[in-house]
Amino acid sequence: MTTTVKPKIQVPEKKKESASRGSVYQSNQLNLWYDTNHALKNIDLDIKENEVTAIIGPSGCGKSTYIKTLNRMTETIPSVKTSGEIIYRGKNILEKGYKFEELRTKVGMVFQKPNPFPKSIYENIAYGPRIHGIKNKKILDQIVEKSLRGAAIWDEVKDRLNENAYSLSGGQQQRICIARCLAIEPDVILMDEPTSALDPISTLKVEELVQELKKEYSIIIVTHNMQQAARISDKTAFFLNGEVIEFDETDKIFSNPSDKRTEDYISGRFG
Amino acid sequence: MTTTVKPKIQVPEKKKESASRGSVYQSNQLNLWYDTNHALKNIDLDIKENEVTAIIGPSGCGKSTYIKTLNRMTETIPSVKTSGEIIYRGKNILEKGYKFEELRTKVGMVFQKPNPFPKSIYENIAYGPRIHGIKNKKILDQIVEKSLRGAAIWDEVKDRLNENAYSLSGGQQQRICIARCLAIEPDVILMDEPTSALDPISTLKVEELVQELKKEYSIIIVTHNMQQAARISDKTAFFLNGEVIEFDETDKIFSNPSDKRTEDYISGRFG
Amino acid sequence: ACGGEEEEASNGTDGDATDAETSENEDAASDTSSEDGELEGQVTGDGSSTVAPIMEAIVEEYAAVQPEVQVSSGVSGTGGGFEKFIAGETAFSNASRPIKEEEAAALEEAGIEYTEVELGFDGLSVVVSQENDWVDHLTVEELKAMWVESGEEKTWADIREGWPEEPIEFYSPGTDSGTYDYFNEVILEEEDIVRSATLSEDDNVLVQGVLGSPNAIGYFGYAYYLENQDTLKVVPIDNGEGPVEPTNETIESGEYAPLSRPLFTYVKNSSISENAAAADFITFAIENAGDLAEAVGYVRAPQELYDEDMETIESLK
Amino acid sequence: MNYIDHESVAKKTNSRLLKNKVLKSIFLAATMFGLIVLAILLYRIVTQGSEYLSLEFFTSFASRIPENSGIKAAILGSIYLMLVVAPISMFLGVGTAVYLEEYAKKNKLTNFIRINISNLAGVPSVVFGLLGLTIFARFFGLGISILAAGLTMSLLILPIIIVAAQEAIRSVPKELRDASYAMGATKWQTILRIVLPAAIPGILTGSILALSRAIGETAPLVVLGIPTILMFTPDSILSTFTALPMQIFDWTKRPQVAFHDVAAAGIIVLMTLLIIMNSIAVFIRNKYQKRY
Amino acid sequence: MSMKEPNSTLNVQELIAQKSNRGLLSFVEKLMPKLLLAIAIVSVLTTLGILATLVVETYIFFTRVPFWEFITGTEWYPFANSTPTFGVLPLVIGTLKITGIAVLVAVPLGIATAIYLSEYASHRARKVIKPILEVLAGVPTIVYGFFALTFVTPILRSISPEVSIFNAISPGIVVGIMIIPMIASLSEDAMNSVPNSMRDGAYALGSTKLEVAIKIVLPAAISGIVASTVLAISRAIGETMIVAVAAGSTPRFDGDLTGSIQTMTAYIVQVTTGDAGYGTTIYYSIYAVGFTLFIFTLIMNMLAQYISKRFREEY
Ligand SMILES: Nc1ncnc2c1ncn2[C@@H]1O[C@H](COP(=O)(O)OP(=O)(O)OP(=O)(O)O)[C@@H](O)[C@H]1O
Ligand SMILES: Nc1ncnc2c1ncn2[C@@H]1O[C@H](COP(=O)(O)OP(=O)(O)OP(=O)(O)O)[C@@H](O)[C@H]1O
Ligand SMILES: [Mg+2]
Ligand SMILES: [Mg+2]
Ligand SMILES: O=P([O-])([O-])[O-]
Repeated sequence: MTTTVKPKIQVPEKKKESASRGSVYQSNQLNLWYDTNHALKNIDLDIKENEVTAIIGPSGCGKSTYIKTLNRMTETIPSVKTSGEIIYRGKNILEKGYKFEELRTKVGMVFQKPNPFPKSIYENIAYGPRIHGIKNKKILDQIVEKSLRGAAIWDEVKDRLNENAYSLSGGQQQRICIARCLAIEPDVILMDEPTSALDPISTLKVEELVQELKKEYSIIIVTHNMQQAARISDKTAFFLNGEVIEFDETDKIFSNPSDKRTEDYISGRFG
Repeated sequence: MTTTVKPKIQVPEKKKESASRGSVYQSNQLNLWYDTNHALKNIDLDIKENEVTAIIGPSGCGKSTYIKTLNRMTETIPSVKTSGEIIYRGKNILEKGYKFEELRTKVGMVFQKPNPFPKSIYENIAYGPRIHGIKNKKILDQIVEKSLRGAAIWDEVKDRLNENAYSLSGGQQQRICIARCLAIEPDVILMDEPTSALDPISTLKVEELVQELKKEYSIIIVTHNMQQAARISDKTAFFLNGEVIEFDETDKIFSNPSDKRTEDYISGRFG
Repeated sequence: ACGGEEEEASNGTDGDATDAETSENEDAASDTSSEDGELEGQVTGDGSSTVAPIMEAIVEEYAAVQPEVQVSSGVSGTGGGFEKFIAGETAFSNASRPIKEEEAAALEEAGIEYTEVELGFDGLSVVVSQENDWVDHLTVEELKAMWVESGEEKTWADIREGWPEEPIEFYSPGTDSGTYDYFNEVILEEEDIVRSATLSEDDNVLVQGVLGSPNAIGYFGYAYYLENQDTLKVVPIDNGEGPVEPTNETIESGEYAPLSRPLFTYVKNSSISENAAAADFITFAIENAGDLAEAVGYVRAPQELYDEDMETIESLK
Repeated sequence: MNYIDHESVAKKTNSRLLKNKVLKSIFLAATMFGLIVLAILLYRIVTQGSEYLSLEFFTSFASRIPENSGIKAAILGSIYLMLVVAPISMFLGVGTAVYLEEYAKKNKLTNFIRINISNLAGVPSVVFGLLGLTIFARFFGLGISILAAGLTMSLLILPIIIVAAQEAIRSVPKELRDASYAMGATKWQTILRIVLPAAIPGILTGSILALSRAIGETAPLVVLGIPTILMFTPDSILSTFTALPMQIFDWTKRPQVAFHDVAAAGIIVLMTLLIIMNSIAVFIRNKYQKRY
Repeated sequence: MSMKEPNSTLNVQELIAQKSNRGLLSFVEKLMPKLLLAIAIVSVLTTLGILATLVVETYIFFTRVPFWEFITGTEWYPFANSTPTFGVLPLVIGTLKITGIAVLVAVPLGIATAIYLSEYASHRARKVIKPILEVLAGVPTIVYGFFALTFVTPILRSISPEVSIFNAISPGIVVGIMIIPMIASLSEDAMNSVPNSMRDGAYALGSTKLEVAIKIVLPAAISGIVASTVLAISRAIGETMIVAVAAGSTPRFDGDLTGSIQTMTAYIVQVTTGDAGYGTTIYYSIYAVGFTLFIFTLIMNMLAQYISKRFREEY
C-alpha cells in the first residue's frame, strides 16, 4: 500500500561564473494577494544577468504569479494587491506611476500555451515594433527575419510569412511567440512553462533555443518538469505555498538540497 | 536525466474463493470502434459474482469504454460500432433487440464525477423506482431509507431529505449516487473512477462502502489509482491500447505480473 | 322588439337633450336601463377616421347604458371600412362621403342590404400654420391650382401674385379616406393630387405637418381643426360669393361650400333584424348623434334627417 | 545591430498612454450615451404621463375625453393576448428545441430547420402582421380576435424561445443524462424528468424576455387592424380586443395634445410591465445560474 | 445494513418487473420524436406561410403592374386617380435612408460600447450596464416612435429650420439608438470570446489597453462584430413603428433627409390602417412591398450567418 520512489535527476555540467554577474531583478520582501489569498509571501530573490533561472514547485505554489509580477502582468487582474519591492535595473517596478508598458518592452514573456495572434506570421513578429512606432517596412522586414532566426524558426517559415500563425504546429507556434518577444529586443525573457503544451521533439527544440538565447538575454523559466530545470537552468528556485524554500545553483538543488522539503519534492514525494 | 522508480504496492490478504463463483459477465472477442478508432480489441473477460473486479490501465486505454459497454451506455454515442458478445446472466446483451433499459435496471452505474440530479436528496433516490412505475409513497419511503443506509449516508442526510443534493459535499454526493443505484436493487454495480474527484477522506469512505457492498453485489470498478485497485479488488484486469494484457487475482497482478507491460505500468514506468 | 319600445321613449328625450354631454349621458342611461334591462351581444364596426370621434363618443356613451353589449369600431378610413363591410365582417361602416357606386354594387353582389344613417355634418377645413401671414382666403380655383399635380414644383407665388416664392408643402388625408374622396370630387375633380403631398390616415400627422412649416397647407375634418384652432389658421374659401370660414352655422346651412359634407354610418339591415344589440345600438346612435357630433366638434344634421333614419331602422326590426 | 531604441520607445510611451486615456473616455461616453438616452426617454415619459396615472386610469375604458381615458380594455387585452401567446409559443418553442437538441440527426432536414429558424428570427414584425391578417384572420376566419393576434405573436417570438430553450437544454450536463440512462430510464423519461426540469430556469428566462417583446409589439396589431374604439373586455379568445401598444399608438395619433400625455401614461404602464418582466428574467437567471 | 434480508418485504426488482409497462413506454418512446419533429416543422410552416402569403398576392399584383416597372420605377404613386405608378425604388430609398442614418449612429456607438464593456469596464460596471442596455433593447418601438416625434424632431428643428416635422434624420437616429444594444451586446460577446491568452501576449509586449483592443481583439472578433452589424441592419430595415410615427409618408426618390419620406414598412402600415381596399391594386401592393422587404431582410440574415460561419477566426 505504500509506494517508494527514489529519483535520480542528472544535472549536466555547467560553467559557473554567476558570482561575477550583475543583477537584473531583485525582489525584496515581495508579497502578493489575490483578494485574501496570500499567493506570494516575503519573496527575496536576486536574479542575475545572462543566466537561466528556473522556478520549480508544486501546482499552485505561486510560480506563475511570481513570474507575472516581474513584468507586472498581474496588473490585468483587478483583485491583486502587492507589497515589498521588485528592483529591475535599479528601479522599483512596483512603485506607483512606474510605466509598466515601458517595462514590458524590455521584458519579454512566453506563455504556457502558445498564443500567437490570429494574424500572419509576419504580422505577429512585427506587432511589437509596430506599436512602438516602427513603421518603416524595410526595418520591419529586417526585424522579422532577425527575430525568426533568433528563435530558430526562420528556415521553417521563411516561405510562408503571410500565412496565419495558427496554420503552424504547436511547437512552431511557441517559437513564433518567442520570436515575437525577440522582436522588441528585450533584456529579460520570462517563460511560464513554455514547453508543457508541446510534444517531446518540439520541447527539445525550445530547450535548445533557450540555451542559445541565454548568451544574449537573461531568462527566467517556470517549469513543472524537474528534468527540464536540471537540463537548462543555471540557478533554480524552489517555491512552496507562496514561499521560496530554496534558491541556489541548479546542480546543488538537485544533488544536495539543503531543505528537506526540496528533497521531498524533487524526489517526487509530493506535487 | 533519467528517473528510476521502483514501486511497491501492497495487496491486503483476501479470501480466495473465486473459482467457486458463477459468472455475471463474459465478454467474448468484444471489439468496439468509435468511427474508425478501434477502442476495444478482442476483449475476453469472465467476471465473477460477488467479487470486486478492478480495471486499470493508462489514460485512453479503453477502461471507461469497456465498462460502459457492459450496460450499453455506449448506446448514447451514435458513432459506436461493436462486434463480439457480452454474455450477461446467460444472454448476449449486444444482440439486436435486447432491451437495454431493462438491463440497466439490473446493472447500476456510478460515474467519475458525482452527478446527482438537481433535485432533492429524496427525489434523487426515488428517481429509479419512479421511472419504473413505483408510485406508492410508503414503498418509496422505504426504498429511500434502505438505499441511503446501504450507501452509508443515511445518518448524514436523514434530516435533510428535501434539500437539493447539490448542497452536499462531493463525497456525500458520490454516496448519494451510489444510493441512487442501490434503490433499484441492481445485480451488478459498475463504477468508473468513482473516487477520482474526491478528497482522501471521502475516498476512504467510498472504498469502505465498496467492500461492504461486495457482499451483496458484483462490482466492477475502473480506477487509475493502483493502490486503490490493490486495496479493494479481488481481481484486476490490466488494459493497454484497447487490449486486455493481463487479468488475474489482484495480488498476483501486483506482486508477480506475468506480462512485462503490466509490470512496467504498475511500477509507474508509463501512464 | 325591445328596440321599438326604446325608440319611442328616447324620441321623447331627444327634443330636450341638452348640449352638456354629462346630463345627456344621464338621460340616456336612465332611459334604456329602466325600460329594457340589460342587453347582450356584439356589434362590430369600422370605417372613417373623420367619423371616428363621433362614433367613439356614441360607443362610449352607449357602454354606460348597455355595458353588456360589446361594441367595437376600428378606424380604417371610409374605403377600408367599406371593404370590411362588403366582406361581411362588420355590422356598420362609418363614412365621411356617400357610398360609391362600385361599393354599392359589391354589396349587392355580396347580398348585403344596408341603410344609410346620418350622423352629422363636417366642414372640410383647409388650414395653414399661424406663421403663414399671407394667405387670407383661397378661391376654389386657387385651391385646385394648388392641389392638382402639374408636373412642376409649386410655390406660393404661383398661386397668387405677391405671395412668397417658397415651395408649398402639402398634407392630405390618405386616398382611402372619405375626406380625400370628397376633396377629390369637389376640388380636384378626378385629377391627380400633387405628388409631393404627404398622405396620411393619421390626422395628427397632418396637424403636426401643417404646424411645422409656414409654407405648409393641409385639409381635414372640421373637428380636427377645432382641436387645434389655437395653433392653426383656417383658410376661408371663396366659392364665387365671397370668402366663407367654416363654422357651425355656415356648415349646417351649406353656406360653406363646396367643402361642407354629410357624415354617415352605413348599417347592415340583417344585423338590425337579427341582432337586438345592434338594433339597440344603432337606435341609440341616431338618437344621440346630433348632440355628440356637436360635442366632439362637428355639426348636427337637421332633425328631419335623424327622424327619417329612425323610421327606416324601425321598419327593419 | 539594434533596431529597437529603448529610449525612444520610452519617450513614445507617454503619448500612447495619453491616447489610451482619451479613447477610454470616448468609449465610456459612447456607453453612457445609451444609458443617458434611456434616462431621458424615461424621464420625459414619466413627467409627461404621470398626471394621468391614477387608479381610474386602470379601471376606465378609453374615452374621447382625455381626463376620462383609461386602459382597462387595453391592459386586459394585452394580458389575455399574453395568456394565449405564452403557452402556444412555449409549447412550440420548447418542443422544437427538444427535437433539435435531443432527437435531430445531423441531416439536411435538421440543418434546414436550423437555418430557417435563424432566418425567421430576422423577419420584420410587420411581415408577421401580413401573415396573421392573411392566414389567421382571413383564411382561417378567426377575424380580428385574440386568437388570431395571439397566434401571430406566438410565431413572431417563436425563434427567440427556440434559441433560448436550445441553449438551456444544451447547458444541462451530459452527466445528468448519463446518470438517468444508467438507471434504465428511456430517452423520453430522461428528457421529461431530468433535462427539462434542469433547463426550466433558462427556458423561463428566455420565454419571459420573448414575451416582453411580444407585449410591446405594435406593428402586427396595426396590420391586423385591431380596433381602438371599444368599451368592453374580451370574454373569450375569439372576442375582438385592443392591446396596450395599439391603444398608445391610437393616442399618439390624436390631434389633441392632451392625448399625447395620456399616451405617455400608457407608456409608463407598458414600460413598467416590461421592466418587471425583465427583472424577473434577470432574477431567475442569476438565481439558477450555476447549479451543477 | 444488509440489503437482502430474508424477511424484507421489499423486493424492488420484483416490483419493477410487475409495474413496468414496457409496451406503453416504448410506444411513447417511438411517438415522441415524431411528435416533436411535427412541432419543429411549425417553424418551417411559418416561413412557408409567410412565403405563400406574400407570393400569392404578389403574383396577383404583378398581373396588374409589370414586374419591371415595380423594381426599376422611380415613382411610387399608387393613389393617383389617372395613372397610379408602382415603382418601388422611392420606398427602398426611404428605407435605405433610415437604415443608413441608423448605422451611422449605431455602429460607432455600439462598437465603442462593446469595447468599453469588454476591455475597460470592471466586472461590476459590466454587471450593471448590460441589463440596462437590455432594457434599452426591449423598449417597444412605438415608444421610440413617440420619442422620435416629440423629442428628437423638435431638437433637430431647433437646430436647423430646414428639418420638417417628418423627416428621415430623427427616426433614423432613433432606429440607430434602438439597435445600439444589439450591436453592443453581440459584439461584446464576440470580443469576450477572444481568449485572454491573446491579450496577455499583447500586453507582455508593452501594449496599452487601446492597442490590445484595436489591434488584437477587434481584428480577432471582427467576424462576430460584422455579423452583429448586419443583423442590426436587418432590424433597421424591418423597423416599422418608429418610421410610421416619425418619418412621414412621402415616397420620394431623392437624397433629401430633412423632408418627409416613406419606407417600405411605413407604406404597409399606411395602407393597412386605412387604404387596404380589398382586391384593389393598392391592397396587393402591400404584399409586393412586404415581399421586397422580406427579401431584403432575408439576404441580410443569410449574409450575417455566412459571415459568422465563414470568417470565424481560428485560434
Ligand atoms: N487570477 C487569479 N485570481 C485569484 N487567484 C489566483 C489567480 N491566479 C492564481 N491564483 C491563486 O494563486 C495561487 C498561486 O497560483 P499560481 O498560478 O501562481 O500557481 P503555479 O505555481 O503557477 O501553479 P501551476 O503549476 O498550476 O501553474 C493559487 O492558490 C491560485 O489559486
Ligand atoms: N465519445 C467518444 N467518441 C469518440 N472517441 C472516444 C469517445 N470516448 C472515448 N473515445 C476514445 O476511445 C479511446 C478509449 O477511451 P476511454 O475513455 O475508454 O479511455 P479510458 O481508459 O477510460 O481513459 P481515462 O483514464 O482517461 O478515462 C480513446 O482513444 C478515446 O479517445
Ligand atoms: Mg502556473
Ligand atoms: Mg475513463
Ligand atoms: O377617414 P376618412 O373619414 O377620411 O375616410
